Amino acid sequence: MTEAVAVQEEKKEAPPRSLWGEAWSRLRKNRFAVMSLAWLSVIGIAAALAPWIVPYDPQHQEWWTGKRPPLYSHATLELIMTFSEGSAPPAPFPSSGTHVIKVKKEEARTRDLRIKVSHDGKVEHIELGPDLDADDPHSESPDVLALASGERIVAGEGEKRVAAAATTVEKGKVLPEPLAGAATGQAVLVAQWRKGERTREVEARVEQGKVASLAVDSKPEKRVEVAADEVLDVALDGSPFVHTHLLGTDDSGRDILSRIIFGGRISLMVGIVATLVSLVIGVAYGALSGYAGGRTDELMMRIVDILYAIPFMFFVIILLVLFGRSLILLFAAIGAVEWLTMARIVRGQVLSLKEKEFIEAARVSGTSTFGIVFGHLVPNSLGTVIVYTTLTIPEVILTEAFLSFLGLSVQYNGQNLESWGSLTKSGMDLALGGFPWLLLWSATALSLTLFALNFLGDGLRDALDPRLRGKG
Amino acid sequence: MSESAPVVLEVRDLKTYFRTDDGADVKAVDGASFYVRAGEVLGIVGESGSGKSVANLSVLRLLPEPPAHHPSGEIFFQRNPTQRLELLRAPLSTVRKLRGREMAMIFQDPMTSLNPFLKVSRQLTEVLEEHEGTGPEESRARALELLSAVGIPAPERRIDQYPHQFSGGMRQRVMIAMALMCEPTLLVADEPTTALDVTISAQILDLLRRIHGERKTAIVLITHDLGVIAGMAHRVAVMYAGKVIETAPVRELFKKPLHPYAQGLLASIPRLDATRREELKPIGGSPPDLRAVPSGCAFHPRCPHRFEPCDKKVPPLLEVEPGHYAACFLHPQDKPPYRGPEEEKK
Amino acid sequence: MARSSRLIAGGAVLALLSASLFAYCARAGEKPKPFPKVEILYNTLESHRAIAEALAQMWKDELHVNVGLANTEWKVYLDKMRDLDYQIARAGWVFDYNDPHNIFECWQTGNGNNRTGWSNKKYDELIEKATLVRDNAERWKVYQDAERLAVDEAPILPIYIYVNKNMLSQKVKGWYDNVLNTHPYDAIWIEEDGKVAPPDRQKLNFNNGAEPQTLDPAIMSGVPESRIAIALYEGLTRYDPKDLHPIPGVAESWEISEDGKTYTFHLRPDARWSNGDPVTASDFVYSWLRVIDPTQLPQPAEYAQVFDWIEGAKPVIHGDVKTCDPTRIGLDARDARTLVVRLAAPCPFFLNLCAHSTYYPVHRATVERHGQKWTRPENIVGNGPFILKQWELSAKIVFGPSPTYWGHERVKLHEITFFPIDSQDTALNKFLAGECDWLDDVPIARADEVKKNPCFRASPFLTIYFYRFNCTKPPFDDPRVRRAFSMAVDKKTICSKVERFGEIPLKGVCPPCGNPPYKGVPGLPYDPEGARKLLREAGYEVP
Amino acid sequence: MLKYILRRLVTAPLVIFLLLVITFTMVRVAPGSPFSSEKATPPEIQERQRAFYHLDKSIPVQFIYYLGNVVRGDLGPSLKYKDLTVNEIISRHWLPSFVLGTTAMALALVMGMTAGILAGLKPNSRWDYSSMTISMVGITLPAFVTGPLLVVVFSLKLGWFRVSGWDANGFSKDIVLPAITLSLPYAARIARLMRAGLLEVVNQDYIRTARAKGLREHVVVLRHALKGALLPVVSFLGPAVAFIITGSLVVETIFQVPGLGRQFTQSALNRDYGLTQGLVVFVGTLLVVLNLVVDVAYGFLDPRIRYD
Repeated sequence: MTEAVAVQEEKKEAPPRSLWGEAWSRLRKNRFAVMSLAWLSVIGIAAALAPWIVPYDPQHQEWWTGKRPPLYSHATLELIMTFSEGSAPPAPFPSSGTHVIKVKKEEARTRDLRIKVSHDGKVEHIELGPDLDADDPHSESPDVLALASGERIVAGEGEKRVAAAATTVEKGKVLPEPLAGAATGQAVLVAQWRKGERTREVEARVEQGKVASLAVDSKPEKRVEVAADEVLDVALDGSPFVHTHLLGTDDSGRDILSRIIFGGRISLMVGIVATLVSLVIGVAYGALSGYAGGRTDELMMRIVDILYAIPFMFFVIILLVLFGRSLILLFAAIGAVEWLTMARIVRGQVLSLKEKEFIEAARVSGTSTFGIVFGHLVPNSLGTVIVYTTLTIPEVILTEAFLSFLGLSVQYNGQNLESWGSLTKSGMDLALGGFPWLLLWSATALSLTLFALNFLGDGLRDALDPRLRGKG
Repeated sequence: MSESAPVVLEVRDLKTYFRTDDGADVKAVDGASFYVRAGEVLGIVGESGSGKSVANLSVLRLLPEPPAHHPSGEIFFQRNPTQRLELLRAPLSTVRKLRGREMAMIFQDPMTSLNPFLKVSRQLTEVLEEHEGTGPEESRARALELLSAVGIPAPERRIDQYPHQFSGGMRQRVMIAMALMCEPTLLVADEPTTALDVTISAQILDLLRRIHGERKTAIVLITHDLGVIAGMAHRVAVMYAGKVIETAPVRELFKKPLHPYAQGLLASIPRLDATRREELKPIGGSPPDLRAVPSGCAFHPRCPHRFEPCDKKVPPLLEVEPGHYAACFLHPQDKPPYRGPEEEKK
Repeated sequence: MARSSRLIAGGAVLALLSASLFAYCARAGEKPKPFPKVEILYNTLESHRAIAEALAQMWKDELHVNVGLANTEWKVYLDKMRDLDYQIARAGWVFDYNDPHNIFECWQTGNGNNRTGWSNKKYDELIEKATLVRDNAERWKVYQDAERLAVDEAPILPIYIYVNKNMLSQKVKGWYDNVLNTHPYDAIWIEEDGKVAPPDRQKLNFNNGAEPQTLDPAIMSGVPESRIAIALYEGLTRYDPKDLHPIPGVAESWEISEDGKTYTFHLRPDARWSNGDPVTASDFVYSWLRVIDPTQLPQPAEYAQVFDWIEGAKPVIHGDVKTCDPTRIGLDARDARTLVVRLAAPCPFFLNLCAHSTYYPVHRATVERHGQKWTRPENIVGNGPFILKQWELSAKIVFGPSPTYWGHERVKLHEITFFPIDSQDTALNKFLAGECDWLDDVPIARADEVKKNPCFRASPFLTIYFYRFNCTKPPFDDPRVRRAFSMAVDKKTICSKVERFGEIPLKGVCPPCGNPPYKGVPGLPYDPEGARKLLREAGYEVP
Repeated sequence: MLKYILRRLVTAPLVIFLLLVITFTMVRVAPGSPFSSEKATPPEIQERQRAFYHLDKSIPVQFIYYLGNVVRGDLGPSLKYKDLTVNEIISRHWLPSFVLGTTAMALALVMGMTAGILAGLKPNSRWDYSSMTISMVGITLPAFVTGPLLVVVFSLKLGWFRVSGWDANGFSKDIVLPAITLSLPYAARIARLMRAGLLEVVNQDYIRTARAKGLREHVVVLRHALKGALLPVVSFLGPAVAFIITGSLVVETIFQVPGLGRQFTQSALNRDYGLTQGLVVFVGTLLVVLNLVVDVAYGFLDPRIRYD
C-alpha cells in the first residue's frame, strides 16, 4: 500500500494538525475508549473529592446495622443538626416504613433496646442494646421481651416519658400500648445530649414535615443545635430519621458506598503514584541506556535482566515487612519493580529514534547529552510511554489487591483505609456467607476501572500508532 | 505488437476511494482507464501518489474493503477465449482463484514482501499446491526449475534457505519465480526495481524482458522511471492524481508528449541518447492532496501553460493524434474521446 | 444523599471550628492537657482489625481520644511487643494446661510473657506463694488477691474468652466439648444409622490447619503438632476426653509424697512401642533429659522450660550450669516399671504437665540410629494409640491404629487423616461438601451461615483475648488512664457484634479454669462516665 | 547457537550469585526473628537456636558458609520445618506446582490463542468484542474472586469436583478448578497479545504477497501470519511460565495445592531464612533457564535472529 502511506504523509503536511490533536480525534471515535474515559473521570473526581462527597464517614461503625442490603434505611442521629421552629428538620422526616423505638431503663447507665415495628404495627424484630442482658450472653435477639414497670420509655405519642406498666413485647404481635403510639402517631423527636456537664433533652414535634414546636428540657425554644458527638440518645416516634445506605452496609454497619469511594481513592492513588515512580526511573534508565549504546547499554540491560529474575512478589513483601506498611512505601516498592519493563520499552524506542536525522542535527548543533536524551529522545517516545502507563496502572492496582489477599493492606495516617482490593477480599469472604452485595459493589468498581484503564490504553495505542489505522 | 491480439485486462473508469476516519474520501484512483493485450507490456508511469499502484491492487482486489471502496468502474479479465470476468463485482473467492494462477503480482520491496518466517521452498511451492493441487515433490522440481530460470545460482542449496539469507536482487528474482509458478497470463510488476540499486535493477529488468520474450506474458509494469518504460513497454499510460492523463504507444509518447505533465516528466530525466547536454527541468510544485484535489485539471496549479478553463473543467481524455490520447485543454477539444480497446477496433 | 452530604459538609466545618476553638481554649487554660494521639498495634488478621476498629471508635466516642491503628506483620509485631515498642497492643493467650497459674505467672515481673512492663512486688509475692499451696480451693483465694491487684492496676484490658468454633460431622461420636479443645482420638468412633460403623468406614478426616513443623515431641510447640502428637505418643498421664482431668496413661498408678515434691509412677506392664519394645522408666528418663540437656537434642527445644519444675533442671535449661550431670536431675528409673520424679518445688498441676507433648517419651534406639531423620514415616516409632502411615507434605498425614498399643481394643477409628488447610474458607467448604468431618475453626465472616448449621459446636475455650497497655511510657504509665480506657470498652458489643460466636466477656484477667473451677474477681465495669472522670483526674481534658 | 547457549549458561551462576547476595542481606536486615513466637522462649534457648543455625556468626561468615553448601547442592536446613531440609521441601513441593502450572499454561495457550485469533482476524466484529470482553474479565477479576466462585458453583452446588485436594500421583480431577482459575488471567493476556500481534502482522507486505498468490484465507493466517504474530506471545511466555510453574500463592491457598507458591510467602513471613534463600536460588535458576529456553524458541520461530 505504498500509495496509501504516501497519502498519509501528504495529509500530515497539508492541514497542520499536531500528532496529538490527530490522536485525540481518533480516540474520540473509539466508543469504548470514550466510555472508559468517562468512567475514569467519574471515578477520579469521586476519589479526589471523597471526603466531601461521601454520604457517611467510611470508618464509622454501627454494629447493630451490619450487613444490610442495598437501600437499607435505619434511624440514628449522629450529625450536627439545626432545628428551628417552622422549618423542615434536616433530613427526610417523617417518612413511612419501619420504626425503631428506644426504651430506657430507669438506671444511671444508658441501656436501650430496639423494637422494629412494621408498617402495620406488628413487631418485626427485637434487639437488645449493650449490657441490658449482661447475665445471658446468648440471648441477643429475643423473641419475647418483658418490660418491668417503672422502666422509662423514651417514645410515645405526644409524650416523651411513659411510665409503662409491665408490658410484654412479642415478635409478630401488635405492639402493646403505650408503645403502640410510637408506630402510628405523629412524629416526635426526643434527643438527649450533653452540654458541658449537663445532660439535656430536646423535643421536636414535627407535623407535616415541619417542626411545629420545640422544647429544651421542657422549656420552649425557637432554635437548637445538636452536635454529632454530643448525642447520647435519640428516640423517634412515628418515623425514624432515615439513614439510607444506597449500597448497603458492611459487617460492622459501615456505609458501603462511602467505603467504596474512599477505596477508590487508595486504589487509584497506589496505581497512579506507583506507576509514576516506575515511569521516572524506567524512562530515565531506559533512555540513558539506549542513548549510550554499546557496552554501557549491554551492562545496563544485563542488570535489568538480573532484576527481572528476582521473584517480584517476594521483593514487595520483603520491602513491606522491612519498612512497615505505609502507603508511600508501597508506591515505592511497586514502582521500583515495575520500572523494569518501562526501561526496556523506552530503550527500544530510543534505539530506533537516535538514528533519526533530528537527533543527528541536535548533536551537530552541540546540544548536551542530557539535552538530547531528555529534550529530544524522551519527548518523542512519549506516545509509547503513555500507552504503557495506562496499562501499568491496572497492573499495579491488581498487585495491591493481591497484597490485600495476603493481609498486607496499606496504612495511611494510622487509619486502615481499605482499597478496592481489600474490600473485594473481605467482601468475598462475606459473600460466601450469603451477602453477595458485599462482594458485588467493590468487585464491580474494581473490575470496571481496570476494564476502563485497559480499554483506554488500547484506544490510545490505536490512536497513537498510525500503522493500525484503518484497522482499528 | 499486433492490435488484434486479445485484450487480457481492461480497466474502465475505475475509482478507488479510501474512507478516512473523519468520513472523507481519499480519491486515490479517480476514473482511470487502461487495458493490456496478450503479449503486450503496458507501462504505467506517474509520481508517488498518482494512483498507479492502487489501481493495480484494485485489479487483484487486494485492498482491504473497507476502507477501500469503488464508487464506479469495471475491470474485465479475459480468462480464456470464451470467458470474460468482471472482477470488481465478482465474488472474492473467484478472484482469489485467479490470483497467483492467472494474474500474478511482483511487489516493489523484495525485503518485506517475502515472509521472513518461511523457507523459500515453502513460499514457492505453496502457489502450485494451492492452485493445481500438485504434490510436494513435483512442486519442488518446478520451483527449482524456475529458480534457475530466474538466474539464482545453486538453487538446490538456496531453495531451503530463508529470505533473509538472500540479497535484495536475489529476493526479487525469487519473487519473480514465485509469480511465474503457475504460468499466469497477466503479470503485474509494481515498481519491481525501485528498491534495488542500479546494476541489480538492470539485471532484474533484463530478466523480466527475457521472461516476456520467452513466455509472451502480458505485463503491466508500474514505475515512476521513464527509462524503465522506454526499455520495456509497448504502450504507456501516464497517471496523475488518480487519472490517466495521457496514453500512447511508447515511441509516440517519447517522441511527442502531449500533456504538460508528461512533457515535464520527460524533461526531468536525463536521456542517455541525448545528443547535446540538456538541462534537467524538474516539475515545480508538489503532488496534490488527494483529499482535496484541485478543481478542473488536477495539474493546473503546477502547469506552466494553464489558462482560463483549466481550473473550472476536467479535461476529457481525447485522441489527439491517432492512437495517442491526452487530457488537456491545450489540444483541440473536437477529437474523439477515449473508448477503450473495443471501440478502437471498429 | 444530597442533603446528608450537605449535612456532612456542614458538620465537618462546624467540627473543625469547634475543634480549633477547643484547642484554643485548651491552650489558654492551664491544667488539663489534651490527650495525646494513641495507636493500637495489632497483627495481620481481619478479626484483629475488626476489634481494633471497634475499640478505636469506642474510645473516640466515649473518651474523645484520637485513636489510630497500626497493622503489622506477625514477626514484627512480636518484636515490638518484646521491646515494648507500642502503646496498646492486641494479645491472646492459649492455655497450655488447665490451671490458672498458666496465666497468672505471665504478669510476674520479668516473665517473658509479661510484655507490658508492669511490675508489682505484691503481685509477684502472691503468685510465688500460690504455688506452695497444695489445696486448689485455698490456692484460688491467693490468686483472687493477685487478680484484684491486676484488675485495679489494669496492665491489660481483658476483652473476652474465646469459644471453640468446631464443626463436627454428626456421625462422629465420643467427641466432647472441652475447654482445651483437646480430643483424644482413642475415644472417638464413627456412627452410622445409630450403630457403630464397620471398621472400613471408621475414618476421621480432620483439618489440622497447618503442616506440623516437626513430629519430634521434644521440640514441638504449636497446636497442630500437639493434635498429631496425641495420636502418636502417650505420656505418663493422658487427658480424660470429657473433662480433661489427668487419667492413667503409660503410668497405671502413682504416689505423691507428703510435701508434694516426689512423684512415684508405676508404669503399666503392657505399654509397648509400635515396634513391640516395652516402654520403660528409663525411656522417660532418656526422653526428658534429652529436652533438659541442651547438648543432647540436635535442635534446641523451644518448650524446655516446662521442665523447670524438675529438681536440678532449671539451671541447666537456662544455661546457668554449662554441663548437665544427669545424676543431679531429679529423675530416677528405679526399675523398668518405676519412675521417681523429684520436683524443685511442689507443682499442683504436675500430673497435667505429664500429659503435655513435651513430656512424651521417644524411642531411644530409633532416635540414636536415625538422628534427625527419625521422624520420617519409614523410621518413626511411637507409643500412642495410632501409627503414622502416610505423610504427603502440605497435602495430608494419615494415621492407622497401632496394634501394639496397650489399649488397642478401645481404639475404634481405623484411619485418621489430617489436612493442613490454612484457608478457613476452603476448610469450611470442604466440610460442607462432606470431604472433612471436623474443623476446629471457622471464618468469622461466615458466622451467620455457620451458626445455623447443626454441626456447629460452640463451647468455652480456655483462651483469652486481651489488649496490653505499655505501662512504661506515658500516657499508659498512669493506672488511672489504663482503667479509664478499660471502662470505656463495651465488651458486650464486641462479643455479640464484632465477634459473633458467643464469645464471653472477660471481666478480670483470668477465665474460669482448673479443678474445682477458679472463679475470678469482678473486673472493671463498663462505665463511660466513670472513665471520663478518671481521665479528668489523670489531668486530661475531657469534654 | 550452541555457543550462545553455553555463553548464557556461563553467566547464569553470576546472576544467581547476585540474587543470593540480595536476598541473603534482605532477609537478615528484615526485622523479626525466626525464633520469636507468641509464647516467650527464654533468651538462653533462643541463643542456643541461633547458634545451632550459625546465625550467631557475622553475616559475611554466614554467607560464605551458606555459599559453600549451595555450591555442593545443599540448601541447608529449614528453620521452621525442623524435620526437613530445604532440599527436601523444594523437591517435595515443586512437582504439584509444576503440573498445575504447565496444565494451566497449556489451557491458557489454547484458550488465549483461539480467542486472540478469532478477534484478530475480524477486528471490530462481534467476535472481536465478545472475546476481548471475556478476556478483560479474566484480567480484571482477581483469582481470589474467581477461585471461590468456581468452588461454590462446581463443587458445592453441582458437586462435580472436590473442594480441595491433590492426588500425589499427579493428574486427577482435582486439577480442573485450580488450573482454570490460574489460567484465566494468562489466557486473557495471551488473547490480547495474540490479537495485537495479528493486527500488526496482517498489515505486513508479505501477507499481501500471500494473498496475491491466491492462498485461501486460513492458509494466509495459519501459515503466514501466525508465526509472526506469536512472537510477542512467546516473549510474554518466558517470565509467565516461570511464575506460573513456581506456583501461584492465591490459587494454591484456595485449592490447597501442596505447591511451592505458598512456601514462598510463608517462608518470608516466618523468617525461615534457609527456605527463603533456597527458594530464591531454585526459582532464580529456573527463571534463567526458562528465559534461555524462550530466547532459543524465539530463534526457532524467527529465522532472522542469529546468535553469535
